Amino acid sequence: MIQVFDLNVEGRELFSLSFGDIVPYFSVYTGALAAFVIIFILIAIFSLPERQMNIAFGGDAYYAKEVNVPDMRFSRFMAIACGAATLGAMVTGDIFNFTLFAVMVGITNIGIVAASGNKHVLNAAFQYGIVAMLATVPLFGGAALILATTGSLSIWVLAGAGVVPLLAKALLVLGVMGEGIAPLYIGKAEIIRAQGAPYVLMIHFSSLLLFLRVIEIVLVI
Amino acid sequence: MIEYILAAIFAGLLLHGIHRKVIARVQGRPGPPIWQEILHTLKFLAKETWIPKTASQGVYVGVVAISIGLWVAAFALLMAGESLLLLFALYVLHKIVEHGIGLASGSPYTKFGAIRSVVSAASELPLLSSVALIYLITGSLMLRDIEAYQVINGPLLLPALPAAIALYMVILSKIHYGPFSIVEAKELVSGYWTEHFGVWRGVMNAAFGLKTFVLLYAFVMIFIGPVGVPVALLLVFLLMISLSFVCAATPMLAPYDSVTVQTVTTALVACYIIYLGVFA
Amino acid sequence: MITPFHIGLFAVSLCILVTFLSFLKEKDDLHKLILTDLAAIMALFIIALVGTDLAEALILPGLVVGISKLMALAEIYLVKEGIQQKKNSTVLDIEVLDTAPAILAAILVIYGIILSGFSGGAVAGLGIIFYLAFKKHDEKFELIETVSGYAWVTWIAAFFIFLIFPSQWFLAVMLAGGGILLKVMAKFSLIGTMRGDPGV
Amino acid sequence: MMKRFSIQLFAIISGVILVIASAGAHLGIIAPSLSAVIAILIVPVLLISVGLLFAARLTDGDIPFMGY
Repeated sequence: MIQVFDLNVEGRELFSLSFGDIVPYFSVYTGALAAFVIIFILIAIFSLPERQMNIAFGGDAYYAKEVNVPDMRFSRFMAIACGAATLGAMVTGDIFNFTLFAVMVGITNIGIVAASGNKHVLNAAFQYGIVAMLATVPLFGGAALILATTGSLSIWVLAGAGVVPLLAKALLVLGVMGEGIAPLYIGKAEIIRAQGAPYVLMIHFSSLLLFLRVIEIVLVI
Repeated sequence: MIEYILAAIFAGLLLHGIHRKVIARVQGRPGPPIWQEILHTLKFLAKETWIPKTASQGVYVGVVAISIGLWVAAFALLMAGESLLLLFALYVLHKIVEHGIGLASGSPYTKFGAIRSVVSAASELPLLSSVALIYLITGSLMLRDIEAYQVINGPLLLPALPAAIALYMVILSKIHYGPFSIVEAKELVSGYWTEHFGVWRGVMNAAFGLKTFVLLYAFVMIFIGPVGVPVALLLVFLLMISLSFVCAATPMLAPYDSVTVQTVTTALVACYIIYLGVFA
Repeated sequence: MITPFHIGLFAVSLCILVTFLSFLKEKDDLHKLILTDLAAIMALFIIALVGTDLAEALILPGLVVGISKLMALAEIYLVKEGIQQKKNSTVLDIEVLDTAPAILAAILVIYGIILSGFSGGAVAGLGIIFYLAFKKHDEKFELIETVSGYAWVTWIAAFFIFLIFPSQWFLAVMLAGGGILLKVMAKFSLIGTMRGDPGV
Repeated sequence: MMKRFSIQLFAIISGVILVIASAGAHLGIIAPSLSAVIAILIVPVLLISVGLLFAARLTDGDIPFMGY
């Protein structure tokens, strides 16, 4: 039987922990991603938010936006939760758990920007949230198709067997792209008006890392 | 390790200098001396350094450290012949660095640079498609396996030509003064790193030199194969000059044109991959 | 071969198609919000189609994340549209409502504690609903949340005892039973506080 | 308050660690992967502290906060 690390996709095995057929594992690849997530969680915990410079229209005047402390605390909590969810998605060895973590990242992403009272930001967050909600259909659909065709959701078991239908893989990727906010930045850049570098950065960060992990999953299974 | 890293940073900065020189000569200007970027970096290191009061301090400093750590990791990965997928991941994470640097300071210019960096996320997709194509051809993503494959079957450049073109586009989109470098266009002052000065700028200059070297060396490793360090360095040099010619001859594209070109490249390579998967 | 699974999959795909088409048509934000729930339910349908024990276990977490996302979105919608008008709550003002609930609630809660476990929690919770719904008093959400949180922790701790020290199963059963009693009771009693207080 | 002395300390310690790591990897005492990880973590510290040391002549090693 072919194992994950016989596939020459993601480097050596660093660690694996067997819970029945579900095996959370660290390869060089996922280990590096997880370490990076931890660094970013630390930055989100210890970094103060930026104070954005705004230009007053019609003149040369500019001013720094004030940071509202309770809102900042909420954003920080959500950013840390987002980092934790991303870490979970990096570590897990189960496809359904991965989709759950992806949805959790989606929820916390909405939470991060929700603290901002700015109408434009809330509008963007709402539209984004609707897309993220719709993305649960391909995400769970992909996981369910994998379960239905192979009878297993463990990446460890499915690795190298080549039995997962292409449609399920495509649905997984589509779902992750929907959950991650990054593609929507292009249409909804207003979200940058929300307060704070480490927090809004976390949104972008989590969606990129989810994308990186789903590529690994799709190549392995 | 450290001696190789410092040498690579030096080589990368020298390549930047050569890049500027070639562009200038193509455009009929004398141009700066080729060690200009090295001097630049040293000069920035000796400048007064502070943190803007509006900045998010942790991100402002942390992201600079991350940028250098990221490319040191990529360099170590090349030396160890580790997974190409991980190189792709580090390249994608560089987007976080650009975004983070842009958002950290609170300045509107850098913020625009950061948003443009996200808009040009399409520039990562060609690399993904070339990774996929190489996996399809060699059956492994380990750089050492790819090199071993090339020792037996000859350079990958011809069989994987679309992948090579895609990777060339990727490098082109990360090089300074290129047609795709909308993130540091002059209408945004210096783009995302406008507010990083002094030591931060110097360290980032070093990181970006390392980045250029790593990307070019990865290109040689993946598509030409193991040729020994002197020949590889020569090929890196030639590659850099060809990139400089492209940069000198093309205007900077508008953001949406740039994204369109990158997306179309990805789509073409993806079509080629599907063609290979179905007919070969 | 066409199996019932394929028929079901076809039907669900059709529903998903309808859902997504409705998004193309719909312009109103509130309607979109309601339609997202439809989409989330469709995702659960696909899982349910698999029809194994594992699929059944997957539906609950799927439902939880779906609902929490919907709640977050609804909250954003409320803030975004500024729909937070203050309204005075009105409660029926009858003599018997002042005296009866306390007695009924006491009986139900005691009976629930005797029953214990999930059904006991339900019965006791019903008693607290009676009490909260008909007695005028300040809402103590924090208290209910705290109780609920500790109950949950007890429940989880009981499971750890099951896994790590199986010999202490009786203690674990008692902890889990007590925890779930409190948990269900707290959840139920939240219903009793829903009477349109200002801000909702 | 990052004074000149602590920056010097940082620069020297990180430099020594890096040299030891590389030398160890060459002599086969330290695994190359461990050496690489050490390099990834310590090189940023080295470069930033060396840079601040260069600039210390102007600010006496302080990183003041300045702004609007």
